[in-house]
Amino acid sequence: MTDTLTNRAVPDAATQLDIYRRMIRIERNDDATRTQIRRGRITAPYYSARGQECIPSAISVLLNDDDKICTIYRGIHDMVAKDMPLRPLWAEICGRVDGTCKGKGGPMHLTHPETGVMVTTGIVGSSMPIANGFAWAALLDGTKQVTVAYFGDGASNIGAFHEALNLASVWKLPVIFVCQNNGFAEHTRYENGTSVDQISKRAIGYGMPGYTVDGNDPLDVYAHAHAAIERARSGEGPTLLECKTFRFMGHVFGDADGYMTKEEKAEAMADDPLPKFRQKLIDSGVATADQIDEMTAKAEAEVNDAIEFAMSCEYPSDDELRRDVFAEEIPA
Amino acid sequence: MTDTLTNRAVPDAATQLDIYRRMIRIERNDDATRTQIRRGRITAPYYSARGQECIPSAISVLLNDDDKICTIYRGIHDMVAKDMPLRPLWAEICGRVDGTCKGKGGPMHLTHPETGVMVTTGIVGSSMPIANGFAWAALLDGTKQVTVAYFGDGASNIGAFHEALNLASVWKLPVIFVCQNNGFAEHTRYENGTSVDQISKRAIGYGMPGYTVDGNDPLDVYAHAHAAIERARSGEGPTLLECKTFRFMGHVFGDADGYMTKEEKAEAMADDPLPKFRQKLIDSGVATADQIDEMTAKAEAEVNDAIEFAMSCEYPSDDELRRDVFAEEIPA
Amino acid sequence: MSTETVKMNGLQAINAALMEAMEADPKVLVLGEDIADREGGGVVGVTRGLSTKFGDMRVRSTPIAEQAIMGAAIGAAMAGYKPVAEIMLMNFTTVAMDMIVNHAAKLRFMSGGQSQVPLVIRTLTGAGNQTAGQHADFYEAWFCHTAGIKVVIPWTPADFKGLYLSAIQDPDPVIIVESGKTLFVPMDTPVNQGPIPLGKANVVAPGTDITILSYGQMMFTVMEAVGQLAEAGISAEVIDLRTISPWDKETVLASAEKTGRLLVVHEAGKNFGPGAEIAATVQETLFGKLKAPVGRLGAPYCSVPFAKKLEDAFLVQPPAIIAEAKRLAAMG
Amino acid sequence: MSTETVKMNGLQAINAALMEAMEADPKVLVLGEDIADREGGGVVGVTRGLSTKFGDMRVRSTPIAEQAIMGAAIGAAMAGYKPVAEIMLMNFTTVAMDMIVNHAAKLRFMSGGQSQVPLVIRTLTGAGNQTAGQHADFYEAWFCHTAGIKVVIPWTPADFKGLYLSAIQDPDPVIIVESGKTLFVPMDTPVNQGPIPLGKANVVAPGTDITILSYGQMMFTVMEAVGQLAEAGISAEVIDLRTISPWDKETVLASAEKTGRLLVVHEAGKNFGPGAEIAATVQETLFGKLKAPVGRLGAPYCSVPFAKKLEDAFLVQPPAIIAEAKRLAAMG
Ligand SMILES: Cc1ncc(C[n+]2csc(CCOP(=O)(O)OP(=O)(O)O)c2C)c(N)n1
Ligand SMILES: Cc1ncc(C[n+]2csc(CCOP(=O)(O)OP(=O)(O)O)c2C)c(N)n1
Ligand SMILES: [Mg+2]
Ligand SMILES: [Mg+2]
Repeated sequence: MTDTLTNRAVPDAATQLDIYRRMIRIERNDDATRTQIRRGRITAPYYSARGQECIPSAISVLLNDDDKICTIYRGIHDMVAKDMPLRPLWAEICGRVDGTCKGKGGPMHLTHPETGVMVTTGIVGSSMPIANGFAWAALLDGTKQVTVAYFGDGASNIGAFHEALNLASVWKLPVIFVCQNNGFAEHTRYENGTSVDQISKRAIGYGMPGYTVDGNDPLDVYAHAHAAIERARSGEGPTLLECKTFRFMGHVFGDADGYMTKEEKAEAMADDPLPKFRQKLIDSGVATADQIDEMTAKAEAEVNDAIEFAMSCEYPSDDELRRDVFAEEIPA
Repeated sequence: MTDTLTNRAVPDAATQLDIYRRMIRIERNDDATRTQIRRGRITAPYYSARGQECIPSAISVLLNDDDKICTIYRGIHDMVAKDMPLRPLWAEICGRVDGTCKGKGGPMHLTHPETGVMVTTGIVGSSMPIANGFAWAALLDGTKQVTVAYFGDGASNIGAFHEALNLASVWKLPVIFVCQNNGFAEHTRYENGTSVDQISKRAIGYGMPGYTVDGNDPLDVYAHAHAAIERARSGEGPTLLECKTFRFMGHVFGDADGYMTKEEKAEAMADDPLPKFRQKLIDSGVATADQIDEMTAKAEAEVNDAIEFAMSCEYPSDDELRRDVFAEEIPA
Repeated sequence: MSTETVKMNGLQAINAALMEAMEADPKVLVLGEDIADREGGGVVGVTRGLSTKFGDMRVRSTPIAEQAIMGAAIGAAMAGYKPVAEIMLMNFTTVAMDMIVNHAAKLRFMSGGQSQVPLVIRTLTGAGNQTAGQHADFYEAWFCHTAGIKVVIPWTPADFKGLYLSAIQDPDPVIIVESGKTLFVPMDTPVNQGPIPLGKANVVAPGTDITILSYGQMMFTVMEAVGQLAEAGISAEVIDLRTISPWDKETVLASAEKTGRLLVVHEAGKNFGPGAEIAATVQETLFGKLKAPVGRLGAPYCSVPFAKKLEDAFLVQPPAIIAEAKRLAAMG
Repeated sequence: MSTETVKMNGLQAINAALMEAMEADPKVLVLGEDIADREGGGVVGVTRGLSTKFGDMRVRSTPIAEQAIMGAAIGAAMAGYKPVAEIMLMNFTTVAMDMIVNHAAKLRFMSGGQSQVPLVIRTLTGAGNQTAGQHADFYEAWFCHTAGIKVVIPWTPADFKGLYLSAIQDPDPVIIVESGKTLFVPMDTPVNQGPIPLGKANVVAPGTDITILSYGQMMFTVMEAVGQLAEAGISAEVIDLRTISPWDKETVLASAEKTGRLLVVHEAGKNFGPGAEIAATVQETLFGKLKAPVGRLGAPYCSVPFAKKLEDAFLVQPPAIIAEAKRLAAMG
């Protein structure tokens, strides 16, 4: 009942490598974040997307800097895939004034307009209605820009999802609604919160195409994202992509995982998109193991540089509480 | 793509007559309301349901007094179909202390628990989430009670619709979601606000049956309502019924109707469910014209009695502002 | 600029402001339910003519979906547009509070100044038309308490024109409340009314014995009371606050210090209402300098009732103002 | 009743209250996201053990759908149950405001007393954990301003137990705010703690020079400050308000009259915050009897910032309380 793609775009070798580059950059960044938290150098709540790297990576190779994303608390992978620079990202999650949000937003609320990271929301479902506004603006501007709204499977049960998809369809907005279905909403299993077996079927209710995609397979995500982005750029309107995946680190860093079985988790982790895609790239001759290791080392170096940078930055001054409330500073 | 009913229940002669009785009671009551407003004897905004009589009538013959309805500002037909007594109804819309809500609610917010009229809301979409609560209570009580949530086509685009239908399906609640699709939301044409050609298709996204029904055909409404109510009573969960109809009097009494063509309106009014069903009852020998006229006269007499009663009632005392805020009266 | 005036009402003044703003600045957009001419130019006609003149892309009717409306406005604002979004009635802001409070008001701050959200929310409210408990509330106190959004409640058509022109060009979100009567009562209005700065109160009548502060449609009631107070020999200085947040402390404090007495009157509930902030600030700043405590009049602690008689008792009426002003004037 | 005490924290106290209430009254229900044991008994474990003991029908985890949660609670309450609905964090009340404000708080009044809505909303909030702008707000002022709902913000575990027991049996809607630290700090608590009436403040320390009023986790800060004030020779009478609406005017006025000075401290924003109502009432009732104006301390006019340093500056800290108390104590 969900739609099936007939014309599947295939990424060329360079693009495949670029997808992997983004994936490993996300993975290295995530790993480092967890390490820094464990060491007590970062004190904020952290929602790891380990396991979901493939989704925004295979999408972002199809996006330009001026294409926009609206994402959620579990969204740093989406930003890194969009090639947001890591120094301001790290300075932000360390609460420093050189952070992209001057330390006011933190890891749940990063913004970086230069790379199209427009909104990161902590409210389930709220990325979608706002994404529509950017898409409306693109139509008014007469550009071919698209906006990607990322959200989780649990978010597909909240009112904002419904209102946003309906409006986007009626207005034929260039938006791609990307549901990263990791099977859980906090501790709630998919089927205990969601009344339909595939979220993509909800697209029927909005007269838009809906696809269920293997979110751990870069080629599958790429093919469907390609179709959705083409559709959006050509003025035909929105698409709903449901990308099935898993979060390896539970809901929030430190989470007990008691709400799933060991077997279930082990099985999901066996489908880790990173080693799988690495092997595929090597097997298909797209890259050698050395090339990939080099890529990995480069990502790691970039992350380490960003951490060093962040830790050397100043904390924001208390005056910041009076700035950015309005354009005009609030008098002391 | 929307569901098709295989096993169609057919109302017997007495039930058909009972449907008509409810329809004519609604129609006479609506006509009288508009007359009283025109004469300046009622001063409130009034949302006539003239043209939509068939829907709640064919449903209500299947309901017991302890089955519940949650309805909306355009909902007096739903109450009258549920056999709410007219005296407290009229006293309420006239703002008198003998009104069912002591004159505090008015025509948009009638409540009459004895006949199952539980909530009448002025907020688009809000009948649905609350209906779920009554249905949950019925499951806890172990009764076979069902709850009907009435709402409009425009309301199917708001978040509350989505959240309520999803929850009802996950919890397998005995609710029937009845969309009275009259083709307009205030001045907005169906297709300018709604992204799918049939609202019933949205049921797919909630894993529940969805039917599009001729809302002006009592037998069609009855058959589908019968299936939905059976399903609910037997613990299988909710159903979405989309009943297509038309509102003859515009959005609110006095409305200019400039947003539709004369032809369109004339065509819709030619499908008036009342004379059509009347003729059918006579043609099929269920009733004679005389019997029906008598029924009509009886309805009219009941309405007139209620008006007389209401006009003779007292206005509420100002102390009422301190009562019913909490169970305990607010001190003066 | 000419000082020529014409009689116009608030509705016409807002329409003129929107026309001028859209004409002068192609970035100005208008959206909301039924606001385009295809739908009659708004339920009371405030936006009439705009879509015909500026096209369907800049003036867009929406589905009934306030989260989607506000989301689209926020995204478009962040992309460089200046949307004027209608939430038909103030009670319906309750379904869009997340978008307004967690997003529109906060994104500038949370992004460290990277995001700008220059939007205007238009909304209508006010008791007096027997629309009962869900269509007439004043909730400005909620928005005044929310950092990052300005709150404007004009009284005269000239103020509507001038404050709208400023609000639309303001770099931050502004909510403007249109209160019932203020849309329909014609007053002399400068033909070339230009922008009026936000945050400035208007001393509409000088006086010596007491300062009476109000705003919106309650100003009509206050003016009536003030006339009668004058006859009773009490000279009231009348302040129309116009912008409720950030409010004009300077003007209010100067006047209260001068007269030695202050009475705040609003239609919103008295308990935890906007008047509490004004009273709390004034008692602190002018401690020991006032001849009487700061008086407050507002709605009683209950929902807006339906029956005309109760609605009249619910609203602050001239006799209550007169009595309270006399009581305060007799002190000190 | 035994006066034996044990050390427990707020979390344990609430859990005990829910256990007792569910045990004693089969009408008590619990619902919310992740609240059943299958999902770990709530994200911080407040509801742990309830579903195992009372079954999945009385203790129901929900989809992420706060309108649906509140709707189900309202309907069940009207049908005779006593639901305790969790809105995980106070910022998420923004997506359920229609249900809370237009329905839960108003239906008794609007129905002329026919509808009873005896529900409890549990919600958590508070700065201090670097959760930034969308997870830590105190919006109790909104609910205090809304007629028909009671607002409770306990500090001690004993009060949590006692106030929960009362709130659950209260015939009207009550929102109880659990503020971060109050859940986790163990305190001596009577083993048999019974119900504590709503609407009564607690004078936790007698004093002579100034009254300091607060509630929730801010009480920890106040107690710290009061200790230091004592050392500086200033004797503060400390009031834990506990119920913010309706608040205990009698106790507060008596204390303020006795000490001649009042300082209100809360974590909510100062502007248009709950303290404004208290200050406005006290200045009026005790006009001429106070030695100093009523002082208020609350959050500055901005969103909750992420960086620890800014969060510390955002929160009212002991030095600010001490300074303000000294300033006021020096007057009169
Ligand atoms: C409106 C709202 N309700 C509840 C929450 C608390 N919450 C944060 S994340 C989350 C689960 C979301 O699950 P899903 O959408 O599947 O995304 P995931 O975390 O799995 O990526 C919940 C319930 C919230 N942030 N916003
Ligand atoms: C949340 C909300 N938004 C807007 C409105 C204003 N409004 C009242 S009725 C209505 C149209 C509803 O259309 P539909 O659901 O089709 O019902 P109908 O009036 O046609 O029976 C609107 C927009 C409202 N009452 N509530
Ligand atoms: Mg998930
Ligand atoms: Mg309709």
